[in-house]
Amino acid sequence: MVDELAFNYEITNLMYASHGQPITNCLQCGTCSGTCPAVEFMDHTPRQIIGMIRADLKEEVLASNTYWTCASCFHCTVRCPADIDVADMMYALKRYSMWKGQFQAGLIGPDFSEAFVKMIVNSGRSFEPLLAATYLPRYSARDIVQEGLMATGLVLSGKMPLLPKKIKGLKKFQQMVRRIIPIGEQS
Amino acid sequence: MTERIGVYICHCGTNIAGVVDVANVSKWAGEKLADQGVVISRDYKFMCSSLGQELIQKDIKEQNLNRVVVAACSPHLHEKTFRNACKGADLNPYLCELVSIREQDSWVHTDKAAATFKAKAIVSGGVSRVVHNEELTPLKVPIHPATLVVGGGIAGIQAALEIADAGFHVYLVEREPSIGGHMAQFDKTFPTLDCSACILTPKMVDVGNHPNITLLTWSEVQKVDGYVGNFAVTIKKKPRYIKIEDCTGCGICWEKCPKKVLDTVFEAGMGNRKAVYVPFPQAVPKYPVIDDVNCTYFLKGTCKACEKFCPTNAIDFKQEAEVITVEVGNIILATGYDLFDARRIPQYGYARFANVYTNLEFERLCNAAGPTGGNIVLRDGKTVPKTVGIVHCVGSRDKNYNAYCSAICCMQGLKFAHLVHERTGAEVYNFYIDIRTPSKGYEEFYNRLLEEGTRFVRGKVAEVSDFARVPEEEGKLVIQVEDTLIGKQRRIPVDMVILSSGLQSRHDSKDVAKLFGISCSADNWFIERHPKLDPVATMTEGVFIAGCVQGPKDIPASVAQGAAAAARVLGKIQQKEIALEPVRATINADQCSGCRICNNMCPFNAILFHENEMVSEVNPALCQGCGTCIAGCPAGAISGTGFSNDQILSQIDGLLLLNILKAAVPVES
Amino acid sequence: MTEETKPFEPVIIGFTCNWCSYRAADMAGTARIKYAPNIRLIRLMCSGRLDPTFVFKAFAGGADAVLISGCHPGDCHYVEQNYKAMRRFHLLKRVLVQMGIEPGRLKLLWASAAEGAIFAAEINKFVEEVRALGPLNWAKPGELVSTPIMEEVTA
Amino acid sequence: MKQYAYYPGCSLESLGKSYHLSAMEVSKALGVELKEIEDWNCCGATAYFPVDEFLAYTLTARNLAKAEKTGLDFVAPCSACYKNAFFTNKYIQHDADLADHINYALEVDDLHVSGTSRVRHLIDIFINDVGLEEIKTKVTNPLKDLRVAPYYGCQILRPRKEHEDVENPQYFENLLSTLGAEPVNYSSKARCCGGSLIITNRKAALDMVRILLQDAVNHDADVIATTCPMCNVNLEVYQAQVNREFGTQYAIPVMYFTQLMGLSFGIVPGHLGIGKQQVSSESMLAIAQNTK
Repeated sequence: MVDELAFNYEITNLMYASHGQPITNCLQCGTCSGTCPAVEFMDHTPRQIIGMIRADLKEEVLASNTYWTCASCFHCTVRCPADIDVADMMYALKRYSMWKGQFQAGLIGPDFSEAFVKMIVNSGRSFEPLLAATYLPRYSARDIVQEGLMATGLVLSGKMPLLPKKIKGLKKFQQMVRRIIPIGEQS
Repeated sequence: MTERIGVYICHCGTNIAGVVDVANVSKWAGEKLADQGVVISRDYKFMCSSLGQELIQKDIKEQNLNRVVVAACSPHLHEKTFRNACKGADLNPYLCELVSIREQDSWVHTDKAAATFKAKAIVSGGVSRVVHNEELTPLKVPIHPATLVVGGGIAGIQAALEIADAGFHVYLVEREPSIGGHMAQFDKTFPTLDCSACILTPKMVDVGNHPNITLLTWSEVQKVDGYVGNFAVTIKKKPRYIKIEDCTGCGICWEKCPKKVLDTVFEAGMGNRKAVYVPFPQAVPKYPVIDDVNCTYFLKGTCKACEKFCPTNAIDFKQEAEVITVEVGNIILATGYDLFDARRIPQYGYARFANVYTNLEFERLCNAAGPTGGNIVLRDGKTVPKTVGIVHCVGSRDKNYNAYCSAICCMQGLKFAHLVHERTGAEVYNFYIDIRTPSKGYEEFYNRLLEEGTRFVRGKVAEVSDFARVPEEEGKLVIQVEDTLIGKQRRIPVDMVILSSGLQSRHDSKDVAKLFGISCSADNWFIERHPKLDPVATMTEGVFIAGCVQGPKDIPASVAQGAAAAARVLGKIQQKEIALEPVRATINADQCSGCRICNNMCPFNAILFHENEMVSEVNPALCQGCGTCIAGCPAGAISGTGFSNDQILSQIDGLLLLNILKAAVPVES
Repeated sequence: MTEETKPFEPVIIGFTCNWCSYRAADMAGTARIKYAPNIRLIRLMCSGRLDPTFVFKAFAGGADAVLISGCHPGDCHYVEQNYKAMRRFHLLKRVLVQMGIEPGRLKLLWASAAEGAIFAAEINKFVEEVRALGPLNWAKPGELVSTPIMEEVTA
Repeated sequence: MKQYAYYPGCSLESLGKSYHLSAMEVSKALGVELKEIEDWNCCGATAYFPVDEFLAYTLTARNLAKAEKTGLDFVAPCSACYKNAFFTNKYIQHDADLADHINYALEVDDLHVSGTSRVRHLIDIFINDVGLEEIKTKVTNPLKDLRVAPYYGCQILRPRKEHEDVENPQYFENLLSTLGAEPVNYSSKARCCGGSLIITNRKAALDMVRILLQDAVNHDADVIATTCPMCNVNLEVYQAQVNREFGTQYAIPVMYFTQLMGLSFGIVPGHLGIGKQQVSSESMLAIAQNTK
């Protein structure tokens, strides 16, 4: 029997509801990477990541930006000839890396997700302007200016309200969330 | 007489002994089943070996056994072996029972104690059952020497010629107007590149002229009655609207016919034919067919140009379908394959972009007798491609379509690459997942292609598009793929794309299988009796399969199977008569109430009702032994040899014996 | 370990036809697909041969459950006899309830010769279902009169 | 009057306001009543899954549960919300264990989900429930000569496999033709716009936007039509940045399919939230209203 602790089994387990086939079925054909619209910006192609997982190259995989560069377009998933839910595997890796607090330095993804969830838990709804605050510091001065200009533009055009909405049943909503994950205490 | 039963437990090397404690089982059987008549119980390394069989025969003689139970592999593998062994020792073979402790025990369980426990139950079931086995003698029926071959492709042609040459009659049925099948459409054949027509045509002519072959083209099998040795096959001959006795095949009719029709069958949509036509010049038989769906006369009631010009008045618009019945002893199915429909993968652009071709279209395109006279040009009919991309595994090795490998595409892709290279000097890319060249001379051909400078990109093509992101891509088809050997996504602009569409079972294979009473795999290929040891026989006696109908394969393999099936049939014919399993139902007239419930239960109409005696009776020749009537008879008047109520009921007791013995705990072993 | 702590191991009698389901079992074997050892198979020529008394006999003899298995509808080697098996299955379920046997102890499974994996998987599922039901102990007649769910598994 | 349990989603309250406005206008015109699910919460878009899968499913399940109470089909105008709802619903149906976990959490909100409601996208109910014939009767101002690039995007199509052709769907084109417009046949119609990366990987996202704009412009599209606020914002609001990044001059308007429907129904652009875009819609309007 295979060692349960093997990295690829950890990942497979993390793909809870992915009703696709396990990545052990991958035939390394490259359909996912040939399809991927964001592949140029990835350290390794999705196919290589699967290969690396199967080779238990845990550190290398976690250090790669590939899974945080996945745009969740699911094109790989629908095309995979081995019926592997590749996009869902990328989510699994994101969860794993956040759980282990181990990911490439300078990535915005992890903080963004964290912040996003915090916001939802605090208000029940998401709200673009607030989000901006959490990631702007990561940007170059130029970006910030642009972002600022755009934001004002949006506000003036009435596309963006100035204040976030909160849902009414927030209390119960938060209790509900606490039944699933510890995070999200009132802040 | 008192039962004297011998029990034999096979180790099958470690296949069984590795999991089941065989010694323990045989010891247990010898002691605990003695009261049921077990006088001797042994275990042996390989019961099926000659030594193992002699062991049984020796015991039968010395211990004068009158029943034998062998616990080994599946009865489907060795039942005959052990029954013959008993026969050799003058014990009626049907007094021997083979129970499976391999396929159904040692191979599927890991817990040794539990497996051993189960083995005991299975043996005990066999013992209780064998007690009620009766002496039986197989029914002998004569074998009709004629054979039906369905499908006039290379596999069917080969089979038909082998049998006919051996001096026996063959009915060769083909759905299309001519025999030849897919092979007739090809230009060259890999790996030797000899011309397909050159090697096929002579065989087709032989079939056409052979005194022992009745060629029934433009015909389809409608009904199959009877059983091995005595099939009655109903065949529908579709109307040709040609009096073949008068037709000389001169060709004036199709010259004069004013109606052009797109030929989607033989020319794969690449060319036209007339409404009256022969699919290709070397067609066998030479007689044309009038396609009544497109013929102007059948549509509008006027024209008859062919009739006017026919020098022998061979045209007959009144001709009607003819239904004939032939008697045959054996059947060979060689109905071939369909091509995977590339439209199902829109991202490959077939039928969206003009210059995306299927492999069959390309075969016609580069065929000297094809629509372009063998010139490899784009759809515009003149431009010679400068770069060509060949996409492997289209619809194959893909769980979204067909999970299996189509076996021929790699070599076909290499062949195409060579032809394109040779005739146009174009740059050729092969996009593959794995290159599979597992036959004689194939790897050498691959090497040759590598030397010729064909480019190979390892990666399954993601998509083909006409979207030019950079100037070099303008006006080209862009193949987007990961070059997995360098781990980069590449966009390769080409002028022509050839899709190696996979092979799949005929669209109507399920119906055909049902018609001939055989079974299909999950992918609807016909299932052979044994994947390795009996590849051309089926589970149905007297029905054989050859060529792609059994699974994707290339020409050499199809020919081999055609010949193999023929050899099997000739073997049967030589036996002159065949022994049928005596598993049959019989009605006890005294008990029969004449309620006739069983009569319409029988799918083979084997049960007839005697009006005056008011009782039903089973015709043993027609009865197939399914036993439904036995289970259905309210009076319990019907009994079935080989599977009698006594046998089954006591087998149930036997299987449960251990529990009754309150030995639900795996016996200490 | 002692009787009490040991998990209940049901005994299941399975009837298969000679052409599809028995070969599915063979296929599971040749493919070395593992499944629970609780089932013991009896080969019939056709599922249509299944006489309801076989099922009663099995229960009376101490079986905790019975599996009836044949070719897929439309694939019967004897044309259509498996449909008769299906009708008998549905009737049997009703009768069993009257006799105080949970209908869940009788299962109908279609399996083609190619479906060894599914055959094995279905057996495992069935064993767990029966394990959950516990050993067969005949309820007093009328104790279970709820009409059974007429489910039939297609492998 | 057809009724639906309407789930606007967060974006339609802020960046996607014009989608909301036009959707309401068009629904009114077509006799479709979108009853907003009371006190709905964010579906989590793509940002939950990296944190916790259960949370993601449960948050969507809360909205589904509220919809189930009404017994109406669950309708989302945003493809991301639609995809989350569709699959959460599907998994709840097929995975009893997951359903139990979720319902345990929903308990505290006195809710229960069983996956009984049908999850639909807004465009789906217009095309399949109302029907193209019916829509045609409402067209008073055919969008003659307006070359529209229908942009499906990702999540309205994928990862559904059983769905009608996910690689080359046609229903959007058919809708546009019904409005009198000329659908543009371009290969990127289902290619990802990078919406979920615009914040986390700006460089990648902008490049993906550029490719889409290029393909649409290469095919002389006058406007890109979208079915999702994420795609819309990405293609529209970030065009300026794309131009800055790549030195391009794209200025192609991006409209929601509902806005185009509205125009063809002769509804005044203002009511459809047209005119507030970052990219001027003058040119497009000129053709659409045949004032050119």
